[in-house]
Amino acid sequence: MEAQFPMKQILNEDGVVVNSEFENEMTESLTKELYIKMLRARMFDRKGVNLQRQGRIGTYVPFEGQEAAQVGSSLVLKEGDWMFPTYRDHAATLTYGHSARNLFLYWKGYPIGCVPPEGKNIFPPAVPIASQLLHATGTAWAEKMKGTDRCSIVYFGDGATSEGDFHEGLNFASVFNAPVIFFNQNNGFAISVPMEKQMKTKTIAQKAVAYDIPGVRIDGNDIFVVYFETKKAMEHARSGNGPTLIEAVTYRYGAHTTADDPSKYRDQKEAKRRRETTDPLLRLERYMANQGYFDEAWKTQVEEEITKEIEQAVEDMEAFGPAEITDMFTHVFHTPTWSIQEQFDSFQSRMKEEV
Amino acid sequence: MEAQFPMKQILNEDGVVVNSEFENEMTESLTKELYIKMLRARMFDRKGVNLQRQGRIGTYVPFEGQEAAQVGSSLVLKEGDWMFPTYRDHAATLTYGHSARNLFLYWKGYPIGCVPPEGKNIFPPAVPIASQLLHATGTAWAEKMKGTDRCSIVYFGDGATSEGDFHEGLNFASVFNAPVIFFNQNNGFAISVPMEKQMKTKTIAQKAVAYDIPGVRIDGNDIFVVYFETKKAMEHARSGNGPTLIEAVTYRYGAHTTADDPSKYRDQKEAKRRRETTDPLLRLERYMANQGYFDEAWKTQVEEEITKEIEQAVEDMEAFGPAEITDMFTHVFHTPTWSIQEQFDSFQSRMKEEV
Amino acid sequence: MSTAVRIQKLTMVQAITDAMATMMREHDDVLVLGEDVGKNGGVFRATDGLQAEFGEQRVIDTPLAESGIIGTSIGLAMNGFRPIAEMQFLGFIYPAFNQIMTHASRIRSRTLGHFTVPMVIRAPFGAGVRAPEIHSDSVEALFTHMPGIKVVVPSNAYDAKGLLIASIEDPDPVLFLEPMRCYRSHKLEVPEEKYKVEIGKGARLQEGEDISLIAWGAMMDVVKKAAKEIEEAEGITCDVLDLLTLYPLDRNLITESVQKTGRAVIVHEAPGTGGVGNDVVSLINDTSFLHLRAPIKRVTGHDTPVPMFAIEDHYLPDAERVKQAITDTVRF
Amino acid sequence: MSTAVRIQKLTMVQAITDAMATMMREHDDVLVLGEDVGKNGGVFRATDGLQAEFGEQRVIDTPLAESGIIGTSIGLAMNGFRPIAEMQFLGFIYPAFNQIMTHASRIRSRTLGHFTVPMVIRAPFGAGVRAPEIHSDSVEALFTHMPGIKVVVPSNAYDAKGLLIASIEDPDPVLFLEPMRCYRSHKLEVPEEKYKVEIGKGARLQEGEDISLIAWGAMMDVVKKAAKEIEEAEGITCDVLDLLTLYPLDRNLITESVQKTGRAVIVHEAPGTGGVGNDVVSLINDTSFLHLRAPIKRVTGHDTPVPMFAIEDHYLPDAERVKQAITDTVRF
Ligand SMILES: Cc1ncc(C[n+]2csc(CCOP(=O)(O)OP(=O)(O)O)c2C)c(N)n1
Ligand SMILES: Cc1ncc(C[n+]2csc(CCOP(=O)(O)OP(=O)(O)O)c2C)c(N)n1
Ligand SMILES: [Mg+2]
Ligand SMILES: [Mg+2]
Repeated sequence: MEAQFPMKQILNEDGVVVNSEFENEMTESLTKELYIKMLRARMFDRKGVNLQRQGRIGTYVPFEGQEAAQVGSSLVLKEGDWMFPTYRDHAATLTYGHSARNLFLYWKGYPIGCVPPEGKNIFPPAVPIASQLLHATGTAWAEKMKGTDRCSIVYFGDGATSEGDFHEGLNFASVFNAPVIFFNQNNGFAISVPMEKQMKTKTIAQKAVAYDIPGVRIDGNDIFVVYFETKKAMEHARSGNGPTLIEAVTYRYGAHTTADDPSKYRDQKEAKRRRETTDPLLRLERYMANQGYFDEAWKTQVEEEITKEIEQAVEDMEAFGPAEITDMFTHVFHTPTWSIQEQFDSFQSRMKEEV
Repeated sequence: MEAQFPMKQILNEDGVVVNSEFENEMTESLTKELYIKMLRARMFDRKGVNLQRQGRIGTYVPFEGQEAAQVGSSLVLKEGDWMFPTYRDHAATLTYGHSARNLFLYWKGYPIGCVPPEGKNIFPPAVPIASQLLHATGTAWAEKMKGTDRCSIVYFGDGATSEGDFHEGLNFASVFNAPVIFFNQNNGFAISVPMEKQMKTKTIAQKAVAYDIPGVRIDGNDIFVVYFETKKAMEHARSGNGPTLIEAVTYRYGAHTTADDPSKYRDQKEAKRRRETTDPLLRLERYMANQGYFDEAWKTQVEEEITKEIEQAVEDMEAFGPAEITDMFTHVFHTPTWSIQEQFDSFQSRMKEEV
Repeated sequence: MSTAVRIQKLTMVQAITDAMATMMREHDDVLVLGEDVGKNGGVFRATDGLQAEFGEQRVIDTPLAESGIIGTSIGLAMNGFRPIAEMQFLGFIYPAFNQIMTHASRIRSRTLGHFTVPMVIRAPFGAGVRAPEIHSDSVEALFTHMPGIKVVVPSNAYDAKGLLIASIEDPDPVLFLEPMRCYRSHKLEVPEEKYKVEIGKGARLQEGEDISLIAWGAMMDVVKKAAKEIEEAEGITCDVLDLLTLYPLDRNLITESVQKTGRAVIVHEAPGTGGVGNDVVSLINDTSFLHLRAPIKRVTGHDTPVPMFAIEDHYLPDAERVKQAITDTVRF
Repeated sequence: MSTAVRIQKLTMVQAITDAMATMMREHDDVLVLGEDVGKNGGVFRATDGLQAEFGEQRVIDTPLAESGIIGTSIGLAMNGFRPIAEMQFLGFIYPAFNQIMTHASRIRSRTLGHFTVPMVIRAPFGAGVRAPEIHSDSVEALFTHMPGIKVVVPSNAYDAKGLLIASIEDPDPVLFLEPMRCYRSHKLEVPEEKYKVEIGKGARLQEGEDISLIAWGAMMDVVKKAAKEIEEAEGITCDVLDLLTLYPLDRNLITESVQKTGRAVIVHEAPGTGGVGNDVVSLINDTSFLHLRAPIKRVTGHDTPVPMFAIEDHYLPDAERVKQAITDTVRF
């Protein structure tokens, strides 16, 4: 089956174009945008890890190494499309317009961290693995019934493919021809469990056969192939042709979360090796250099701007003040039931006493 | 994909051998055994429907039309193998040695109806659809760990393929290389829902691709192809090569259960047509006639023996007396908890008062 | 101003169909989906005729997958629709437990109201109709313990229509439980118009002075029979309450009744341990301790699975057990 | 005859590892399986070292699928093994709900003992460790209401080892809940040998006369703190009970205590509605009505999802709330 689902690439590791299908669209401005968004994501991620180390936020889930997969796929969304991320997909949510402040607040354990900017259909990270695939199918199906050309994109990992909801999500989407992109980031591990223990198949893309929908396997560290293949799948979906399963093969350099120690279950030398070879940013830099428009000064300037933006987000996070405790009570139902109201009241009178 | 998973046949509708792979093994004695077991199953089934009509048992689930699939597949099991049927698989359980009396008692709502004969590893019908696939995987995996060559067979319908447990069952079996046969009876309907609304794929066999295991599509009304393909899959499993998904394409002539009215959702003329063309017993009769050893007198004699056996089972069912009420309390735990014991005691004292 | 209210005599299952049809006529965003709800009209005929009237786009046969039904309904509900998802039996809701527990019931609170899930989950439930195993489970307590979802249980046609309409209009998820034993046991006068029975309000079916009988769903018939017989036999009069909503409980109704009678018997089918009856005991303990003249009695199913149907009658509370509890309590 | 009992000082999570290792050494049929339980030794290190000692055949990393883990464990248990299945967090048990509810807990009774399911499901649970959403759910009541499974919750290392060994030896399924807050909060002396803490028996941690404090798991520290402070401040003495088993409850222990003190406060993290606290209230009502001098108080989590961790401390019962309940009850 590997032969039937070969890993598509546009750029090889050296940043050389090995597939010219989209060469016309690989403009300097698009390339730079992709690069900037990846750099921004990486810098956000490193900041997240740092904030955790400094105790300014709680456990954080890093994604370094997966920037191309997330940025390339989310950049093709249009206004009104629906995004269903996991806990590891801040590069995607950030690129699609989530608030960096709120993302940091999420990892600080603030309820507001789950709230996307007004008008942005970004779901909070689905904590139970694979459960979000069904929501993406449902919202996409709703768009289809409304007659719009909006679609949903849902992110999930290699581990998530083992859950029943993965199967039910793909089956419902295929039966109802829902415009949804099932975007799998196959980073080779579900916490400590390698792909070989998760499934016998060598590819995830081939699972599309079980639903008679297109399955595409791509190099998830090649931002061009991610961008153009996701775009193709979205156009396919928007024109009423239903869902696509995309397997983006990638790797996380770091720990599963800041509470995890990857050296327990894998050789971290591999991460080092990949940073030097298959890294998505490095690869695009090489391509840009080959094209003659990579420029260290430009990069430095971009970095400065991003640094400013992220520092501002951190400042905003910290200026937010204490988390709103009453959020616990006020949004369980549209109108609190008597038992919640009573608990809320007695909470408030305790608070008053404490003052 | 249909082309990649063609429906295998040995006998065509006219009872003519169209595939000679197993011709050597298609002996008269095997043929007659298969025929007798199918006839027995069919007569059992008709008795079940009648008993329900007469109010002597409760709702019954008929399987007429699916005899070849169930008899052919269960006849290849060996002593000690594990069988996980649905509510529709009495032909399989009966063939594998379940007690006809207990099967009738099951539909009479008697707890004893769930109990297989001593030494027979037959699970009671798994009521929640697809949940039994995991048990079959677990028991098979256990056999593998013990180092035996026993395997599990699990029955499920086309509708069952939509449940998450279908997916998890096949994935676990493939990852752990468990000796289990996933025997799907695709009878085209899940109650009223036709296969086209259940899935987009035209075959169920192709879902095996998602687990990198063999998927085989067979004519489920052709007892020879069922028998030999299941046997092959079992030998594959017993020799340590893991699970197989078999899709046996068949049809139920009657209602989903005796409480169902199929004319609500499909044209019953189709059932009539199939009785005359693709019927598993008729087909084997034609083959036997072609071979020169089908004989009405022999059939009558066989029928008489089966009638006797089934009448005996009915008699035994009715001689069983009232269901044992105390079963409700005594087997929840090995040793009843105090709350169950207390409820049991007060039940018993109420019973005494009533006397 | 008043127009004559047109009345029809309906069974409970007909009233449920009628409630859905009423709401679907009024609101394009109301959908029905589940297994066999389309052409077949549901295994109990609860959706009979709906697909013929509203089409395959609005009355949808889904694949056989409960998590899929609830999970996609959540997506539909978040994106402008009001799905009514049918679980063929409450005993088959378990595969959807994760979707209900971690999503349907939490999305509003997780997103501080940014996304909401206005959906109804309908499910036939309860023993006593000679259904096979698992089909007869009575697990309302699993859902009353789940923050973010309401749980309602009508016991007759009138309440069923009004409560289902209120559930569909509710901005939050509602689990609408349908006691199978009540589906066709009585016909009642039901207005053809739209009307609502408020979620969170129980009903006093009968006034009495000596003891409060508290129950819901299929147990109402059992309780009413016991109340009648005990009054005839012993002159004990019962205040009979049909709770109708199990979360949030009608605290005022229960409190007022128990403070009047000083005694209570609670009746439910589910196992006693972990049953909603315990919540009612706690509520009475919290509100009416000094009014109690005897311990509260619970008459419940056993701490056992509902057994095979040949013996299920011995699992279910019956009028005899209820009467015994009443006399024990009154004579305490 | 007596040999000196060797003693080690262990945290609760170490005692849990020790219990599994002890049983795996003694019995070849004991297996450990779950997500990340192998090389990684579990996300809390509860299975640390087990794969190194017992090999990949007995300590098994499974695919990420809870229904799959429980469903295949059922098959293993029916066919000669004693699986210990780990749910990474109790909040992720929901996808396996169907397998537990309709199979693990019912197979013995469905088959009249022909097939049995001697398995243990281990699950870390509870709030207060700054875990992300869903990870902190405290849903013991969903399982105490499920006929056919026992539910146990140790609060310290000694009980953890003994209860886990008893659970593995139990012929029926046991849900073994591990309060995350207790994993490393104390070290206790734990015998190196095999020993059992009997399922169904609670423990009196402290004798007192004025009121019974009833709790389990991570709430024991809260309750003990409240008991100490209230005795110092007001001279009220508390009978402190750690229930240890939530089904079946230790009725004798509770009854004896409440009949002595005449008052009770029950403390748990789960939402009050539907919580196990209500069962305890009912039990006291059933056994000790005439002994009660005040209504029983429950101090519980709110009827809300456990919130994000920045505010979770305001969800959890704390010593202040418990003390308030004690004084309210004593002064009633
Ligand atoms: C239903 C469920 N089970 C277990 C977990 C615990 N858990 C969190 S992340 C994770 C691994 C996920 O792996 P994968 O899907 O490959 O995504 P990745 O973390 O690699 O991005 C697990 C087991 C969970 N969140 N939900
Ligand atoms: C989890 C679950 N959901 C729903 C049902 C109700 N139900 C019983 S049989 C059935 C249809 C099954 O169809 P299929 O798998 O094709 O098997 P068949 O009945 O055709 O043999 C349904 C929906 C059930 N038993 N379990
Ligand atoms: Mg992964
Ligand atoms: Mg079928």
